[in-house]
This record gives sequence, structure tokens and C-alpha cells, in this order.
Amino acid sequence: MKVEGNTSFNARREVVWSVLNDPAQMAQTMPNVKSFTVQDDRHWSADVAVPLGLGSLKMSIQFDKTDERPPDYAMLKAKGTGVGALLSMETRFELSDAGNGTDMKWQADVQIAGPVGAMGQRVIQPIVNQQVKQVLAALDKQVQQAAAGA
Amino acid sequence: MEYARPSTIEDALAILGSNPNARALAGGQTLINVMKARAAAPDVLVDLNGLDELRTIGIGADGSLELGAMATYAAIMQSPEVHSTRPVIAEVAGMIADVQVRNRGTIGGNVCTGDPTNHFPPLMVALGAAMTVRGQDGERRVPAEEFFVGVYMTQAGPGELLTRISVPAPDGRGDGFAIVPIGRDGTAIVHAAACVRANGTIQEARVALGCVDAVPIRVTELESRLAGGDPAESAVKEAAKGVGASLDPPSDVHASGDYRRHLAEVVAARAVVEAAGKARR
Amino acid sequence: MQPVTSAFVTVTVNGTTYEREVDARRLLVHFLRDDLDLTGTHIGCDTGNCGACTILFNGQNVKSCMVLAVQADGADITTVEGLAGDGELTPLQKAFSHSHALQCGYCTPGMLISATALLRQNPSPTEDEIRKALQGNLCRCTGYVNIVEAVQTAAKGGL
Amino acid sequence: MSETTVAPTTTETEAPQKGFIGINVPRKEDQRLVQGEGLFVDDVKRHGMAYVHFVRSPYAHARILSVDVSKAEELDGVYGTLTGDEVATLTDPFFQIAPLPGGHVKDYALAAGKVRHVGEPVVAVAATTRELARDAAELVEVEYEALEAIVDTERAADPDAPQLHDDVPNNTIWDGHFDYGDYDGALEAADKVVRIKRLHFNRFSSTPLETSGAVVEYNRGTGQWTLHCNNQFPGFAIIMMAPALRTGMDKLRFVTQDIGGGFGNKICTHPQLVALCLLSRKLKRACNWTEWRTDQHMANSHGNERLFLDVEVPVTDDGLMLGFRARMIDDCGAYTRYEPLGCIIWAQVTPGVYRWRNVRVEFQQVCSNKSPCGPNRGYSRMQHLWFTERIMDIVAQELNLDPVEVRKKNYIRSEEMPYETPNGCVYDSGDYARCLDKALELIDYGSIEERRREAESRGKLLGVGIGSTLDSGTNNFGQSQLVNPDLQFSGNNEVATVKLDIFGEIVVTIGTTPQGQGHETTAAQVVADILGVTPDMVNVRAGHDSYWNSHAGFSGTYASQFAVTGLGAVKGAADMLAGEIKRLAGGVLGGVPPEDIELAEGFARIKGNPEAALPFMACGAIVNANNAGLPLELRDITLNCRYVYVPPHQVPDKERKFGNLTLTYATQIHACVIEIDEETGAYDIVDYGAVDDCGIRINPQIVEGQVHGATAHAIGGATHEHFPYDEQGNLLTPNFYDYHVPHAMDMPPLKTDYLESPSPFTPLGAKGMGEGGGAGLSAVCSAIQNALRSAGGAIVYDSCNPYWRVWELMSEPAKARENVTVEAR
Repeated sequence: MKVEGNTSFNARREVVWSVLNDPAQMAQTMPNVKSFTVQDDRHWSADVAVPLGLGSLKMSIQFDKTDERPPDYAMLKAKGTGVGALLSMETRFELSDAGNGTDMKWQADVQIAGPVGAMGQRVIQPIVNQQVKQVLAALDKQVQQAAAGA
Repeated sequence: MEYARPSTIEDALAILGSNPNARALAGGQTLINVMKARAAAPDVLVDLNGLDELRTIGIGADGSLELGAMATYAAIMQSPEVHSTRPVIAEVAGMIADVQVRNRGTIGGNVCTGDPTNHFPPLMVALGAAMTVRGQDGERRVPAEEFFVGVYMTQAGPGELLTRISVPAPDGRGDGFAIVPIGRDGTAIVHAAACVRANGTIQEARVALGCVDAVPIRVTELESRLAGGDPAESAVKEAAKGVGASLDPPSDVHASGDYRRHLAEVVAARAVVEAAGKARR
Repeated sequence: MQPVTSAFVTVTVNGTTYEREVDARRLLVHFLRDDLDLTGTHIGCDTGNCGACTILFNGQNVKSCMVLAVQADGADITTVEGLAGDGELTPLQKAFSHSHALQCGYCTPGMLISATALLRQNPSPTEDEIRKALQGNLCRCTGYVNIVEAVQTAAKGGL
Repeated sequence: MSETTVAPTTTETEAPQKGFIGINVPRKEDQRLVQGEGLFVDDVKRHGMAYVHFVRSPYAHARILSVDVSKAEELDGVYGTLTGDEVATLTDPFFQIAPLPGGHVKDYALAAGKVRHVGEPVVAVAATTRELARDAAELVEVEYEALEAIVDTERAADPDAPQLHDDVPNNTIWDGHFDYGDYDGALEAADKVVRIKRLHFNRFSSTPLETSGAVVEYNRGTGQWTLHCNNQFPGFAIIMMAPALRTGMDKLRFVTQDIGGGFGNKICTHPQLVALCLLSRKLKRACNWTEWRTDQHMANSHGNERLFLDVEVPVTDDGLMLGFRARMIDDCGAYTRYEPLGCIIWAQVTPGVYRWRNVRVEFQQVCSNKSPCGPNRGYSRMQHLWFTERIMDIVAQELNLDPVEVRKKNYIRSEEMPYETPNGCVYDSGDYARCLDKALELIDYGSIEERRREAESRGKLLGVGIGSTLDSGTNNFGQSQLVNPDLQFSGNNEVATVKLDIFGEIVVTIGTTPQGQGHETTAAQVVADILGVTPDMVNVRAGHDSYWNSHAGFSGTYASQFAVTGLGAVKGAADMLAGEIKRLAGGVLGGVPPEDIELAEGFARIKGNPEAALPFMACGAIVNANNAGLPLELRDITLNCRYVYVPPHQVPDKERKFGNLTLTYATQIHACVIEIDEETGAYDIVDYGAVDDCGIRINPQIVEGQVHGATAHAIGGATHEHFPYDEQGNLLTPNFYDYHVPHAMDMPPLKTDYLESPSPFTPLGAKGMGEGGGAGLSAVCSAIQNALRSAGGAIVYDSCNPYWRVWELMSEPAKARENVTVEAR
């Protein structure tokens, strides 16, 4: 499933870039991170619990940055495994200046398989949309904090 | 997995509060299936079936319909209180799944599951219901519109329980519900609920759509176009035009996003026409 | 009451009272089939849709795959094995055979229980009421034609 | 090989007098089934039995890098595991029906090296309980390297598409050319040519309510496995399994009793059965496997998906269609378990019910990263017959021909029976036009236009549709040689034994594996009439057990043949027994010739002298327990008669792909009326008529039950039942949440009628039946197209039409119409 969109940040491109490429800051944007390990600046992993009303979905996710052109383009691959679900995601974003702020054009290709996928085909898209919204909101918060600190 | 069947709400809340991965078990008609698939694995299951106080259906002092969260669909279908106040709730309960599920499934479970195809979330939003959520620190009332947070997520958070749903007295308003299901009375593809006050013209309308987003969507644009307008079918259909364009519904095996946009307009209009027809002049 | 991982339950099934210790996560249908050896109650899906596991639970028809065995503590249950008393088939059972309302027979136990529940509540249902009452019981053999006819026959006083 | 096929010899054996044959005898099976006392596979229990759960692939296509079962095996209560590597060591790949290169497919009980569809079993885990086995399965660690998946049928054969199997280039399992009559001449003679770019037959399955399963025990002393299972074609399973397990056929004892529906979907369970054989031997205990519904949807047999491309139909001005040309691509999923037999089975009904003499087909079968296909009620013919009926309706619409008249014009006529089709099949009997008239009567066709106007006033578009099937039964397995000339299969057979025991008990065994077809009852009816008793007095053993030795190579219950092969065997054995009883009684009663003995009311008596009678009990006792006084010439009598029915088949002509491929061709003509909501595309079937002609009906009620059930499958398949996949190969309808099968409210009331055109080629004049549902699929598609005539005239191009598709046809009719062109000559 592909989701994409445009998001604007009220911060300079370098600030946004630095947040997006800092695993520790990115960890703040993810749902219920239980643990987070940075292998190097292109590889990190996280244990998360995606909250669902019926229970939360525990997953170990490995992130690999596969391509980047600082300070405006990067591509990330994520592979998650958990009981009942298998996640794979490919995300790209492209930053451009927009006045004093920054525009981010993003797209993600998300695949969910396993029993969770089987149970919830009809709700996966809304769930993904919702998680994306939350990640973007958290990202905006991180960017604001970074901009304030800068 | 552990299991507890508390006999008081306090005990239930205490257990729910003691483990973040504890879940309330109401009718179990969704949760147990999800557990079978191992798509969810709660550590503790807190069975609410021992809490008879949550099963009551009554009329409040202000004429509101007070539905205990553990009222089953079957009980709602047979309740004189429901029939005398908001009969649409009984009608909709009768469309859910099948007899066996209606014998065990509860209205609280239906709204707390928050599956986008569930019937009650849009209905409760359209009727302007209020949800009483209780935690160990006390209880609060959440308007239905704010209650639904996401797929399978509501304002009743970990450690909390939805205890009661209060539906305002009809006060002359009429209610309607329209659905396009898969087959007859099957899973919803799109549904809509409406609550209309009309007196020759539509004075006030509340309309909510289901299956077009993670949560029920109240279509305020349509509501304002309807206000003051003609309740005739053609006029309502005209007003419903454009509702689809404002939505971003999911695509799945049962419908494309575009088809849902189209159906949303059709069922919204049908629900409004039905509601207007039932409004007391 | 503190949470437990297993519990003793006392359940009356078809008039016999059983006491058993069950895991908290055990489904009632597995308890009936595997612990009590009442294999007449069948399983046809994992999602609560098919109704093959339908039983009477305190007089109401429910799907035993969506009830935990621990929840049945104190319950009075009737399964298909308990319908015919003393070998005499019920009017519904006779009508099912007479109208050829079963082929492979896999849905039949659940179907009979739902039909039994219907006729107790509504002794002379219309065809639409019968179909609505059996909506939760899938049959892949009969197209429901003869099942509806059998319920009508039983309602009209049987054979 | 002769130039034309000769029709099978007309059967002239003495027809049993009609006593119980032809009446609605209540089913023997019902007594146990209505009381929950049937014995289905998951009801079988053994001491210390292990419960098996399969770890399945979450990927549609991936290389298996590593499998680690150590954590699973450490879990308390786990008996052990079985991995793909073990399977690849202990067994050989299953025998392949396809010639090379399709025959290069290597198919094992568990994935070895690679997974090729989501849900493919990778590891088997056995534990003390079902839930523990699942717990342990979650601890199995499998590392995969994901590969690109191919799910699109049309793209599968592209040279750049990912390849599933080594040495199977272009994912092409089989391709072949079928050319009958003079297609070029027909094109020349046509006044108009109708062309249809693309028609698509959807993947779906009859999804029997009981999933697959088995309890397998291994006897270490004898090396024999006993498989209590619900496999519906043990003959086939054993042929597949014994070589794979490197054992003899007799080491696999198949036992079935009650089976909760099969519909073909329970033919290809041999991979799981092999895994259970290995596990039960390894763990030294009985192993139970009961498939989960979700697994059944993801990894059990699906019905074949088929594309019909570049269809061309030459038509004369008076509406006579001269044949057709098409390119067909059949998608069999990840493995060839029964395939590529589907590449020939359709040819049993090449022109459908029509007099089309000129046919040219390019047929190709591809594999893809989806669940393997297998027989599904109406196997391979349903797809093809749907195609013929789509041709009929589309041509009728484009040329403005009356859908009833044009059918009658093109139908094969009753006076032409037996009718040889262009590819040498011999339709035995039937009257299609009369069946159509009866079907139209059932739906009150005369009032359709009036009802159409009335529906319009309610915002509904009313449509009427017609469909047909030929339920071809009693396979000639020689057709397998048309896909692979090296195969050594032909003909067919079935076995029955009938014996008279010491106390006069009549016991019948059959090689079949019934799943609700009432074999115990109909067999008893046939035997009762021959032996002059009542069906109550005939004990037909329930189910199948290879220990009974009442089976043959093709034994099983599949492909519409019981009334011919099963009952043919029963009749043969009963006739033999009747002969023995008559000889015995004649001898005992003082040297009366057997032809002067009649069997009635449980006695063998001298005709015209009912006082001179020997009760069956005496017959049984004399032969079995008191035979010292028998004269020598009667001592060959055993009263235990085994008969193998072998239908009169011939080996087809491999060069020309020509010959009679089945013995009987039962007819179904269905008609239905639907109403489409013009605002939403949602629709209801409001009237339905089904007419069946399967020759002599042994038990009309059972026949009618089959008609109902097959129709329900057709309606499900035409409306909501489908197995769509996303681009990554995830099945989107993996259980009954999203896979909507018709429930009691969805099904319209079905009206039925019948015709009895006896088959001249079968022992009882009966024809196999039960798979005629395809008529309903066509009828629903036909009705939808008919309803849409006033809404832009879209053509229905897909076999499955959920509401969203109907809405698309309504809102963009031009898009669907682009699919069709008419060329005037």
C-alpha cells in the first residue's frame, strides 16, 4: 500500500534534515518505543508496541538508510517482525525550501502480512493513515524543538 | 494469559489499572476472534460479564436513554425503553451480524472496538450520545464525536472502562440509518446515520458516516446545507452532492475509495430522508 | 477476584454436571469437544462467522468459539447431543432428515440449535424470520432451501 | 486409432425393477448426523496424540535462508518438529503430471529452499495441545530473503517476470493448440465477426465448512500408516504419496467416515498428509492436524483462474454462431498438484451446449505466487462453460438478437443425440431447449417486461439471465494423455462388494468417499431393488477404508460419477450376489434352475410357488457356516461378491486431441431475475429457476439437494466470493470476515424442475451430477448484463461481480464496451 503527501515545517531545511537523520530524535516520533539501538548512522533498530484498542502489536523493526543526498533526500527501509505480523516499509522524503520554512514531499510503501494482515485487511489502510498522521505530528514537534534549540 | 471475572466495577478497574496489557472482555464477539488469530494477546482478560449493573437500560431524569455498556444487542432489540425513545437503536442492533452474536455482543463492545465497519459508532455520533468513561480516578463524559480516536482506539484508554452511553431524549427529532452491506445484513461497505429536527423544513440535522475513515465522520458541511432546507428526497440528494469529495475513504476488496465516496452521498441522503420522515412535526 | 491462568469450572451440559480445571485461554468449543468429548459441536472457521459451533448457553444460542471455557462456570449448556431425549428425535431433527435439510451434516448441529432457539421464541415463524434466524449458520451444501423447509415443517407441528 | 470416435456401446443389462429406485428414501446417514454422532476427522482421538501446527510463509516468494526450531523444541509440551530440509531428505518430490518443462516443478510436503506463496507450510510443530503447538510455532525462527512476487496471470509468462521454479521458463507449465473443424472456413463464411478482448474467470473456492485434516498413525511393526482423514480421492493421494514416501501403496491405509463437504477442495491434501506421515513416524505417536479456516483460504486448493483473450466469434446473419477462437491463460498458482489436468478437462465440453463446429484455442497454463489450484466443483469446465455463455450473451446483445431465440437456434437438439462434438466427445442424451422452456416457466418469463417497468418505478434495474452447464461425469482418464503423452492413465473404475452374511445380513462396501451425497442411501436403494428387500435391510458401510479392499485406482468421490461408477459397481456386485443366491436356492430347493427363482421380501423362492422359499438367513448360514452338505457344484458360491465397474472408454487420439472424454453429460439450464439498485450498484437475486436433467434419478430429493447446493456455490462465485491478491501476493480475503459466502438471507428461494433423459451408456440410465452450479454463475452474469442494457449497455466481462464492479459497469459503461467490437463482412 502506498501513502504519500506533503508536509510543511516552520523551520529551515538543515534543521528538518538533522531531525530526520537523527535516529534518537526519530525514535521520539514512533509509537511506544520500548527500546532503541543505534548500530551506526545508517542502521538502527527499535522495539515498538503499536497501540491498538484490542491489544498492542509488539514489533522489532530494523531500519536501514539505503540512500541519501544531504540535505534534501533520503530513503529508508524498515523491516519489522512480530508475533502475528510482518511489516516492511520503504520511505522516501525530499525536502525543499519554502520561504523561511521547509516543504517535505514524502511517500511510503507499506506492506503488512501475517495474521494481523489477514484479520484486518479492511482496516489496515485507516490504521496506516492514522499512524502516519501521528508520526508527522510528532515529527513537527521534534522539528519545533530542534528549531527552538538551534 | 490470565483471566478475572470481577463482581464490582471498582475491582475491574483495579485489575485493568494494574497491568497496561490488561483488556476488558465484554461480549467477546470481536476480541476473542482477534485473540484466536493471535493478532492480539492481552496478558489479563477482565471479564465484565459479572457486572450486572452495566447491563441496565433505563430512562434518565432528563428523558435521556441510558444504555449500560454491557447491554447486549438482543437486550436492546427487546427493550421498551429503546423503542419508546430512539427506536433506531433497536433497528440497527437487529442488523448486526447474526442472532448468536446479538445474544452475546454488547453495545459497549461495539463502540469500544471502534472497527470502522461497526454500526453503532456513526449512529452514536449522529444521535449526539455521550459516553461515560470511568477510571480509578473517577468518571468523565465524552461526547461520541470525540470518543472515537482511531481504528480499535477510543477515549476509553488503558485502565478505563466505558460504563454507560447516554442518548439524549428525542425531543421531536427523527432518526435514520442507511447502509450498503455485503449481501443482506452483512458487513458494512458504507453506512450513515442521521438525526433530524424538521417542521416542513429541516431545522437541524446531524449526519455521521461510517467506513469512510478510521473513525465515524460527522459531515457538518452537509448538515449546514440541510439546515433550513426542504426534507424532500430530491432536495436532500442535491444537498448531499459533494460529500464524497470531502472524504478520503480507504480502498479495499469490497470497495474502492471512489465507490465509497459515491456510496457515502447515497447513504447520507437516505439516512437524512428517513430521519426527516420520522421527525415529529 | 484475582486474575488466574486456570480455573475450576462447574458446567451442566445436556443435563450432566461436569467439574473440570481449564486454562483461561481455552475456548468453550474446545472444552466441549476435547475435554468432554462432545464432538457433535463442530468448528468451521476461526472468525466467529460460520456458526457450526452454536450451542444453547443458558437458553440462548451462542457460538461456543467466541466464549471462553472459564466463562461457562455455572452455565447450563445444551449441545446437539442433548436435543433428542431417550433416543426420540425432536420434530426439528426429524424434519431435517425428512426434508433433506442436510448433506454433509457438518453445519447441522449448529443449524439445529439455532432453529431450536428460534422455535422456542417464535413457534410459527415466517420464511423471512427463519432466514434471519439462521443467518449466523453457514451451510455450503444445501443452499438453505431444504433447511428453511424443514424448520417450517417442524413449526407446523412436525411429521 | 479410428478417425471418429465410436459412441460407447449402449448398455443393455437388465434394468432393476423400479421399487426403491426413483423415490425419496430418507437418508441412512441422517440418523447419526442430526444427533451429532457423525465421525468427522477432528473427532478421531488417540492416546497421546500430538496436535500439529504448520509454520507458514508470510512471503509470497522468498528464499529460505535458515530455519531454527531449537526454541520451539525446548518449549514444555512440544513433541518435536519437522522441517523442509528433513522432508527433502526423507522424501522424493511428488510425481508431476505435466510433461517437461512443466514437469520440472519440485513439490515437497514442506517448502524446501524457497517459498512460493503466502501460507505455504515451512515447518510442522507437534505438541500436547492445539494451543501449545501454536505457541511453539511462534518460536520457530525462519529467515527469508524476499524475492519479487508474480501475481498477475497475464504477466507471469513475460520473459522478465520472476521465475518460480527452476527449469520452468516463463512460468509456463503447459501450452497446447486445439483446432477442431475448419475455423478459417467459418470465419470466411461469417456475415459478422464479434470480437471480445478479454474475459476473466475469478479465483474462488467452495470452501467446505469442515476444513482439511487428518489423524495419522504409524505402525512400526508393519511399516504401515493409517490415515484417518477427509481426503476425497484416496486413489489419487496414494499414487502421489507412496513414491514420495518411498514406500508401497499398501503401506498407506486411508480411512474416512463423515466428511464435511469436499467439492474437490479435499483432493490435494497429499502434501500435508506426507508431513503427518513423517511426523508420526518420527515422534512415534498419532498426529492430528486440523486446518485453520484462514489456512484453508490461504493455502488449500483454489478454483482455477482463467483469462480468455482475443476472443473471436463468426456469426451468420440469422444468428447462427459457427464456433470461436480464443487464447486462454489458466493460472494454477504456485504448485501443480492436480494440474495441468485443467488444461484438458475443459475440452470435455468444448462447444458447451451449442452446435459450434469450428473451434481454435491456444491454451497456456502459468504458475504464479498464489495458492495452488485444484479441482473445485465444476473443475475447469465451469470456467469454460461460463465463457461459452458469455459469448452467447455478448453476441446476442451486440447483434440485437433475442437471448432466448438465439440460444435455441444454437443449442444442440435432442434429436441429434447422441451428439459427437467437434473434438469427439459424445453427448449421451438431453433436451436443452425443453430445459430452457421449463426454466423460463419457473421464473414466469412472460411477465418480465411488466416486472421490469414496475422495478424501474422503485429505482431498480431489472435483468433476466440464462445460463447452462453440461455436468460431464465419469471421466476418461485417458484425457491425461492429451496433456502428457507419456502418462499411463486411461479409463476409470469403481468397486463395490455386496455380501450376505450368516444371519442374513446384507453388507455393502464401496470405494467412494462421500461428503454428503448420500451414498449409503442410494446404494441401499439399488441393492434393495435387486435383492428384493427394503433399503432398511441393507447395511452400507459408512465411509472408506482401504482395508476393505473395495477400492480401485480411481476410487473416490469427485467429478460427478457416483451414479454411474459407484452405483454401477453396486449394481454389478448385487447382480452377482443375486445370481449366487438364486443358484444356491435353486440347488437347495431341489434342483430348480436359477432363472426360476425370484428374490422377494428376504426370501429366494420358486416363481409361482411362494411356499417353496429359502430365507436369506438360511442362504447365508448354509454357505458361511453349514456348507458340508452343499453339493460340489455349488461350492464355488461365496455370497461375497466384488464387482469392478469399468466404463466403456477408449484411449483418445493424442495427435488430434480427439475422443470421448467422459461418459455422461447431464444438463443444467438456469434462469434468474435480478434487481440492481440504480444508485449503488447493489443487487438482489429476486427469482431463480434451475432445471436439471441427469437421466434417471435414483433419489430425486438427493438430486435436488445437489442442484440447490451447486447453485448456491454459483451464486456465491458470481457475487462476492473471490480470492484477490495484492501486488505482494497477500490474499485479501483470507477468512469468512472478508470472504462472503451466501447465508440464508442472501440466497433467493430456488425453484427447481427436472427432465429425465436416460443415458443410453450407463447401467442405470443415470448420469453423474452435482457440479452443475456453473449454470448459475452464467445466469447471474447474464442477468446483470441484461439489467444494465438501459444503463449504457456495459458487457459483463468478469465472473465475479461484487457491487463495486457493477457500479463501475454502470458509471463507466463505455470502458466495458471497449472490450467488444463487431465487424460486418
